[in-house]
Amino acid sequence: MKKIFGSATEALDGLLHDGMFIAAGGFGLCGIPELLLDAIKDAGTKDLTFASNNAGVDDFGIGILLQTKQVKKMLSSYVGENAEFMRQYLSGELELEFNPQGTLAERMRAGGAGIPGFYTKTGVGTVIAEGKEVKEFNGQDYILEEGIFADLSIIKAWKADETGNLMFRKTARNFNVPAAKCGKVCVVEVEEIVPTGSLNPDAIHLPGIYVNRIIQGDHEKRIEQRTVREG
Amino acid sequence: MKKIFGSATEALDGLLHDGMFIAAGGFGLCGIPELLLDAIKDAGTKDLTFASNNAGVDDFGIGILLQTKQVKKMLSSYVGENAEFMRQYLSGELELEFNPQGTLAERMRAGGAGIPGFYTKTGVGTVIAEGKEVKEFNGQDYILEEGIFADLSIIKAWKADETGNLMFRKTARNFNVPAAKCGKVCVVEVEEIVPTGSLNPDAIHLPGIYVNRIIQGDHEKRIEQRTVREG
Amino acid sequence: MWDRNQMAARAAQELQDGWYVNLGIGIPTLVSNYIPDGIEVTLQSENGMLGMGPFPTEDEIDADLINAGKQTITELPQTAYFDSSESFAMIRGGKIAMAILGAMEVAENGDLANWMIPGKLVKGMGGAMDLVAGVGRVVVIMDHANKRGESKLLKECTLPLTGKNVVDRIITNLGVFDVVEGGLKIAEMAPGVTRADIDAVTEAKIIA
Amino acid sequence: MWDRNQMAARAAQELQDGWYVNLGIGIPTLVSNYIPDGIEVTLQSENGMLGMGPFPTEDEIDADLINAGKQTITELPQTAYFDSSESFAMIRGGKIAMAILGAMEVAENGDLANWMIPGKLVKGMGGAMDLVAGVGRVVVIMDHANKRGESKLLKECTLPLTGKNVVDRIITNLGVFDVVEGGLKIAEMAPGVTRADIDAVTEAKIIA
Repeated sequence: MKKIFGSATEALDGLLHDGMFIAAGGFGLCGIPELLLDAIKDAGTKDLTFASNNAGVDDFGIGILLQTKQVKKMLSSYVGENAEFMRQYLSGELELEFNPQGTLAERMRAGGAGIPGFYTKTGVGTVIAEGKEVKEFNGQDYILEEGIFADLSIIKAWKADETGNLMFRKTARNFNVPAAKCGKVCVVEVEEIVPTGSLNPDAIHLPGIYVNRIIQGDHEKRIEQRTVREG
Repeated sequence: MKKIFGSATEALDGLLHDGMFIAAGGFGLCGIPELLLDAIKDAGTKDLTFASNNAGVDDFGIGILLQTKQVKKMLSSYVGENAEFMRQYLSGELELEFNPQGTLAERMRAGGAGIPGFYTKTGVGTVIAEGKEVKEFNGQDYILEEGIFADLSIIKAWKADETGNLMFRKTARNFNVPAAKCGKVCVVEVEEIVPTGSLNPDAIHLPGIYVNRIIQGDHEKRIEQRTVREG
Repeated sequence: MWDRNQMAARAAQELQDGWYVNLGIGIPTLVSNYIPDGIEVTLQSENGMLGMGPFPTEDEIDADLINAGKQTITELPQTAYFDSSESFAMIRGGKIAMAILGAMEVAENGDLANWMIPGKLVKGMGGAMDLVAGVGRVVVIMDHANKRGESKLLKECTLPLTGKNVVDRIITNLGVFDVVEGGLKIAEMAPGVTRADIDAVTEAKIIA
Repeated sequence: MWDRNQMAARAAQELQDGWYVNLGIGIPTLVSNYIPDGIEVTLQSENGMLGMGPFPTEDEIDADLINAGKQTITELPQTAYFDSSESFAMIRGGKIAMAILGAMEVAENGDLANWMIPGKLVKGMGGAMDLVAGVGRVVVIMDHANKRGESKLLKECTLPLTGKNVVDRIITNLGVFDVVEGGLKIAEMAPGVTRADIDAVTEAKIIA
């Protein structure tokens, strides 16, 4: 069973359809599946719903799919860096469902773990709780949040072996792990594919069972806020 | 804030009380907190409730606390290797709450993550579902399982740095990670304490935030079923 | 009639290339000896590993490396380790394509009983309830009848259930049976076995 | 009256040895400059790290190493990385001893509003709702009054809430206030500030 594909377009072949639900990894512009997003832009798939913590910036990340109006709805926790997003949202062209960041991460992890619902204190007494079931445990109120089950997961990792075992690097791990778990199919772009057996089996961040297709490519890895101290 | 203690007894000082609820790591005899269990035996703490996948064997693991009748109740998935356990259970001296293994692991993880309840398909239509709330998601029945919140976690790891970042080795990781997360206080025994900065920050299995006290010691690491092939 | 090894070999034909599979204790363990050439299958051990290898040599024995039956085992080049909550997250999340398990009883609606005999020694369900509830496909390997010659394929299970409507296929010493609407459908009969042989030891409704 | 840095320095006095702490964007970030000697505090960045270090030098900049404000940062010897579900599991599980956050409004019952102004640009709550619901103690740093001189310590919040009854202590340019039964209790007044100064710009009920 060969998991390695030659390009992002090949890796997505047969997986895209209009109106689909995609879970994407990344935090801000850090660790985003930039090559796969480009390929989805090229494919022209429409009416997409994305579960992704952020929406990229105008010309990078999910932002490029907003420019082409391929996105119908976003499930995100923070979309502050994207002017086109705001324009489409305020004009009613784009639906937005805010999820607290931890709720979004846990909903993805839950979906991947076969958990259709879980209770959390996050959002109790706020607009997030509106329309959600409230249940008391030990005298405290919790709200029911539902697992996310996506059609497709697209993520970015650092290294993969040929069986899809993945390692991430530093804070680029972020939403890539929970996003990978909640899709029916998971496609991964990595900086390097290494021979099976060369990763330490105690240091795998995401086992290959979660990974269906892999591509290797060059990443821009754009930095959003370049902050430095005096050297 | 010094986390390193000189012995298991010192590390447990002030943490033990009769009737308390302890979550313990390990699977079978693999990766069990053997030194801490010995120290609890020496302390003579009584009426203990343990959440632990197994109950050890008669003279190792939690079994040693069954011999001394320090255990009131077990939450476990499999207790087949322990004759004294069976004797006490069948005579009504010991309470037993069977949890499917994945439910037990997820209940510990949930407790550690502030999740008081989650829905699962495991056990639907079986004795496990008796008395539990059933809820339908997408036309299928799920049962509500509750997070485990223990007074104390006792676990065994391979290496710790001085701030409590932990690494486990091979299948000895098992329940040690979820058990560590669900206790108010977590005490860890390790084979080796290494200087802070010598573990790869991308390869930490359990960050030090979960670890309150650490001891280093010699482990018997008994093997339950020594199976070999011809060399 | 198939013997234990032939049943395991037949079960191995169920495997598909690229699958991640969990094998139960007993006859299911033997399935790993019969994985067809050209098929790559990764075995999960629910105590926290993917890529379970064979038993170790004396030199290779490692107390930190056991399977879900608590036996010493080895790792493979593709092995990955993880904790129990992660292990069951992948089981319960449907990432394991198939579990091959032993059973005491299977009912014609796919109910499975394989963990408890009331009044006898109770050992616990371990990971069996999670597996049958979560994996993509559940295949049972068991003798068609018990030692007293009574059918283990029943109209309804008499023992406490491991899962309701969970079994997809049953491989016995007499043949292969699929759980379908209305009963068990014969997918294959072992060499020398006739429909009459099956009817003679089967309580469950058989559909030809 | 305290300025921004003095407020941050005062907030740093809240820290205790061995604590794991999350600092919000804005003034709270400055708190890390004032951690008292002899106190070891580990900073969490909710995008997936414990042990956040200072900004990098030009040479050290790494696109894979940012904080929750998307700024480039560095790691420390005790750093550990993890994914977002693990990061919020520890936040929501109460493992973070304290969060120090900015705010738009705080009510006398501890309600907090710091994520949204209806009709204005909506950016999202990020991790703020998780933090206030999950961490051991919530300390707010903010100016006592807004630019129009109106109190930000209110009887009831007017903006959409981030959390209900979640704030433990408020540090403003005028002093330190604890959320207690019945209102806000003055724990400390900034140098030169009188009770009358506070009453003049406070809508919330103040208890001496």
